[in-house]
Amino acid sequence: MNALDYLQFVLAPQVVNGLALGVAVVLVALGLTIIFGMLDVINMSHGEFYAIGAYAALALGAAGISFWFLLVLVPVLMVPLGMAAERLLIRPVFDSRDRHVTTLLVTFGLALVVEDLLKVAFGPNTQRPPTPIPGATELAGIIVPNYRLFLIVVGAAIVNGVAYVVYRTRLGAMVRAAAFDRNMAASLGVPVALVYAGTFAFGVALAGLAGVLLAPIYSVFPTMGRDFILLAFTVVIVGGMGSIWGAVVAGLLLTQVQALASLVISPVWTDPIVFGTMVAFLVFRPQGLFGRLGHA
Amino acid sequence: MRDRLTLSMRASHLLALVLVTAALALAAIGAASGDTFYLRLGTEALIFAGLALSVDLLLGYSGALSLGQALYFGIGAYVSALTLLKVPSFWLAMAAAGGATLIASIVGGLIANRVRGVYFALITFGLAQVVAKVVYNTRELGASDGMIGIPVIEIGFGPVSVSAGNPVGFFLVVLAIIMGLYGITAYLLDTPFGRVLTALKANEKRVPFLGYSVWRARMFSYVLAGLIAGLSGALYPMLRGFVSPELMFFVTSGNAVISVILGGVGTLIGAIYGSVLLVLLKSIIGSWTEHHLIVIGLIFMVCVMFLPKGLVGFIRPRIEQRLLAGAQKPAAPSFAPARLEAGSAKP
Amino acid sequence: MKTTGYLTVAAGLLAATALTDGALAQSGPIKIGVVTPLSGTYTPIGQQVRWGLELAAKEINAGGGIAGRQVSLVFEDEEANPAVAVQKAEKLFQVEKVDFLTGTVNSGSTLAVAQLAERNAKLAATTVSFADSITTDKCSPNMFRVNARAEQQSVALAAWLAKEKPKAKVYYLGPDYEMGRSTVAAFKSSAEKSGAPTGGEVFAPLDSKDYTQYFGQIRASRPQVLYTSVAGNDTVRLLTQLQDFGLLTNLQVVGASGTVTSQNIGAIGQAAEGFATGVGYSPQIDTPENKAFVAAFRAANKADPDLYGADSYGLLFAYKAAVEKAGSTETDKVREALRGLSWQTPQGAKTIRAGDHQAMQPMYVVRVAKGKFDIIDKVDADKAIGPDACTRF
Amino acid sequence: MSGPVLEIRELGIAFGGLKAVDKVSFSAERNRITTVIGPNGAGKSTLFNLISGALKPKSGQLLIDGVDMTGASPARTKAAGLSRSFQITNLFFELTVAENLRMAAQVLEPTARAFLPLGRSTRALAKTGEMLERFQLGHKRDELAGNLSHGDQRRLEIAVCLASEPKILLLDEPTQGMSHADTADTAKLVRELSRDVSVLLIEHDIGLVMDLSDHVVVMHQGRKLAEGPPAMVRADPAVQAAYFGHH
Repeated sequence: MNALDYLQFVLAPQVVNGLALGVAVVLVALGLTIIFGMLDVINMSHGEFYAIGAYAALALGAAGISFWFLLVLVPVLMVPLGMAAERLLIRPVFDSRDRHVTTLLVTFGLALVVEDLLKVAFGPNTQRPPTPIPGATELAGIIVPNYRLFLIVVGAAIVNGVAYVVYRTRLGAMVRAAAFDRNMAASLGVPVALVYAGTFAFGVALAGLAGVLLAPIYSVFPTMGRDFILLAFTVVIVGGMGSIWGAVVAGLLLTQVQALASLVISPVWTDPIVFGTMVAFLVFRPQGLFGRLGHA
Repeated sequence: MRDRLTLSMRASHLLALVLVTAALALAAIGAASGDTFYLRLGTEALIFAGLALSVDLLLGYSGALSLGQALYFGIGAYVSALTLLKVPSFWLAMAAAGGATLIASIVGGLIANRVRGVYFALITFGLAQVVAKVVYNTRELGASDGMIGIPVIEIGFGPVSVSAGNPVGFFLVVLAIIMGLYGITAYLLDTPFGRVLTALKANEKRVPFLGYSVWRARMFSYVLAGLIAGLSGALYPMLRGFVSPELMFFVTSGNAVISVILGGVGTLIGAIYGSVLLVLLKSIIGSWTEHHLIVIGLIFMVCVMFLPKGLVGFIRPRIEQRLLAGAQKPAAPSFAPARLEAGSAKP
Repeated sequence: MKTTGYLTVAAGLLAATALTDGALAQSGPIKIGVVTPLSGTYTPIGQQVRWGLELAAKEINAGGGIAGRQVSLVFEDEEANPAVAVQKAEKLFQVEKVDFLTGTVNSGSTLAVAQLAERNAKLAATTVSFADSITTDKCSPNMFRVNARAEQQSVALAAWLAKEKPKAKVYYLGPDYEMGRSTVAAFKSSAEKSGAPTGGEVFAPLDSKDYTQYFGQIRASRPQVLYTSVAGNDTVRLLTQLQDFGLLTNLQVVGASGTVTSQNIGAIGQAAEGFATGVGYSPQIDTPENKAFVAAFRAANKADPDLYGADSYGLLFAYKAAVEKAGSTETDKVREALRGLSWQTPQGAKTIRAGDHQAMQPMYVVRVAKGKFDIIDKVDADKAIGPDACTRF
Repeated sequence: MSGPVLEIRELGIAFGGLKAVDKVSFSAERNRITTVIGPNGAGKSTLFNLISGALKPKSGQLLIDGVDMTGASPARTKAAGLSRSFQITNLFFELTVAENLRMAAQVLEPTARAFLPLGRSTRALAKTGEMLERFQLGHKRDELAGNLSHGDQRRLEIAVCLASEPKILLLDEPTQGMSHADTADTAKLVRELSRDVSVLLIEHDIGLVMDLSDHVVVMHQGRKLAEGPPAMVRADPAVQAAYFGHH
């Protein structure tokens, strides 16, 4: 392959394609990092909430509801689900001595159950909703499907919206206060229990939204929740727990590293590279790129 | 004996005795009826109980949740298989598997013990994932298919020998080994060293100021756990005649964690009961529905939330009370010299 | 307490199995064990296996059974994990006392179960695993394969490709694990023999989310044909992403038989159009036997049979023929009867080669058109089978 | 052996520009009570963390019994003969009183005994009994440390520190949160202790400090403001201004 071909066909598109995949990973990691950073809860069932969102989009889409409406409807439907999960599963063990391990175990159990329930409800076969925006755009010889362009734009909007809510609004300030010191926040009149449930539900809704957005590209099947989970956890750790911008930078960076690595060396080494990055960060910079939200 | 931890350990020993008695009864019934399947299933449950034991040593005593303990189980199994394919010697295979897991767990420990808590869980998870993937892609190790053709060996104990193909004989051998590993672990946990581990779980930050190296204690328990997992894994190819990369996958690690939670974290014997229980649950539920994950997942969640000490944790305090009542009737023997006992009476 | 509970259960079961031993064994129903993935990633395949076998058992029983005995199927979930498969298979052999075993999907399970069958002196067959090793270097006297193996598939496909697009440049994209690599290697050698140059090859990790990072290399090498051996969800992603990027125009995509199947074709949709593969079965086979089979299968399961369903369906008729020929269900006698056995299936006549226990069968090249597998070429059984490489028996 | 049991020379550490401890030097003499005082935020607890190895100093030197221990880990400073308590009670709350003491006393045993049954560690067990008696905790030996009253917990904490037979004992506000009666008891106890162990104390109760200390070090904004016998320090005008002025 000559150098010009390599640049035009391989490297340049890679940057654009990697951006779309990066946005996908960031969308999944966003809810995870919020729940992790603010509630100090390891949600192992995050991938399954993502799957529920995708299946909801599939089922409701098949029932004739437009994709554009689903972008709003599915996250809204996920909120009560997230609230219920927080109330029934997280809150009872929230104050146990080893919160990390206990919540990790409870949500691990939930993941097992949800995965099997999805199979009972929707069957084991892979399904896929139609691409909402078909066609592709060619820019200077680089082909990009229109839906991926849309995904990049919407992804950026979602990240900015979430960051605005968390960092710039009174609501976000209450959440961050509750994350920093629960008792202090309570004494300042923050309804801590509601904030916690709301934050968890918000994270779950974001997972559901990611499911709606990504289903047309990555298809829908019962075990899809496991797909992103290691990568998403890595993004959260590398970016810094609870840091939204950290998740964005880490998500975009890691997917590019992964993609470029698979071009230069054997693709099978991409997993060790991602894992190696996670280990390196845990050992040398445990607070991640941007440090922990509410604690920085 | 009034020391609480020693008392708990004694209660565990009683439960271990019950288990061994039950196992021997099973062996006797099995031998009498010429059964193969249930004895071999029991053998498998015991082998995986070894893995669960190692998870409990980490989680229940030093407070470190390993989500990738199957890594060492798998390394033990593969090394044992490779050895047996060359030389069909039980002792050589066990020694090789022990040596390999010793080295592997030292390396793994150097990486994983740099972090704590949930990060430890994620690192052990990733470590196992990466190694399993490498095995899955290595043609020399049979890649995704694993390796078959591991011979049925004769296990020599001096003048007597037992065939791994003999269901009763091999069941008893495995029972002895796993209970031996349990015994060694239980012994170590009731020594001053073991108490340092308990202290780590209780309040890790205080430990260095008492003059103990936290890193050394964690490292020791990690390597010990790796070794237990590896030696248990080494028995697997002797029973089943093959190894496959699935032995290292998260399913295997996850099952061990489920076993420990069901049986009771930090009870040691609970890991073994939990493993037997899980095998039993799976085979009972599996015969009426293929959706066993729903049932097992629910039971698991209930245990984590409402029975944090598992089934053994539910039973054991009752045994402890009996033991305590029994011990207080005679002239209250205590580990401290009698003179000090008298001196410490209420002023 | 649970220990005693376990004991009671175990003792009860032991007593029960002891009773059924012997006396009833030769007169009651013939039991066939099915160890197949009913949970996990391979569930859809396990479902086809189950449907195919159940239909065959129903028809055989309606026709008077095997040598006058009814057939009963005993299912166990193997979770696509060899360690579970072996445990469940042992249960079927030892406790259920099945006469014959089938159902394993991934080749690791099939190989491990073959060894178990040997050690239990029973017979087993696979209807799904297509790794060449099962009937070549790791062949077992107790294992039979009634489905086409990888080499049969690639020989048929390569022969068609040489006619359809002579000397076309081929690019290879496989899943990065042993099976994926060997499938690509097998087709590559067939294709290169017939003069097709290689444009390049790349192996993507199993369960890859995004294949777009490989598209650049594919475009740059400007191939006319893309061969892939990915399967299941991976195919859905690969083909739909290729379509999204507009790469499917002027590109003939071909692949392994498991790449596009009735399980994932719905999800792939338009992107599957034109995909061609070498396979042992298509519901479009225009014979009365097949039409009857497809109709019955559809009526029973509300779904079309695919190669797994058809191969599993056919297996029971081979077993029936063998048992009736042997006049017994004894392992040695049935093995002898199965060797060289020819029987009719919806796929055409199949013959089990005595030397390696591999079924020979006519191979089809099918191409997806409007969501159906149209047959576009056929290769005779003896042309596709390849040499007998089993040296154990 | 002669010379001070603890000597620090120009010890310093900064957190992001803020010099929490700035070139502090002093010595603690054998079998004496040395007290560090100063207003909140003067750097007293940070100084303790530097001395006990919880923090590594950016500059300066630390000598325990004449041996350089600069930057050593807590386990190593412990081995060198330094024992410390914490401002906020820091015990193994889920373990019994006796077990808390035995854990601390175990360092008296040779390493090999760590792998022998508990009963073989006779010296540690004897020490445990001795501590139970001395601190009047014998009747509570089997209670969980977490179930003790605050006063008992503070006492147990001192007992734990003492069980390893240290050369120097660092006590961080041992009377914090105690009743008057308990405070007086503790003062008496500390005075008794100083017969066989050197004590370095952080204390807020000025009356107690003046009454108890042989030597006082005053810290202010990370620096050492003054040191000397209690009476001399009390009279120092700089100390008056910086410290007593606030009261």
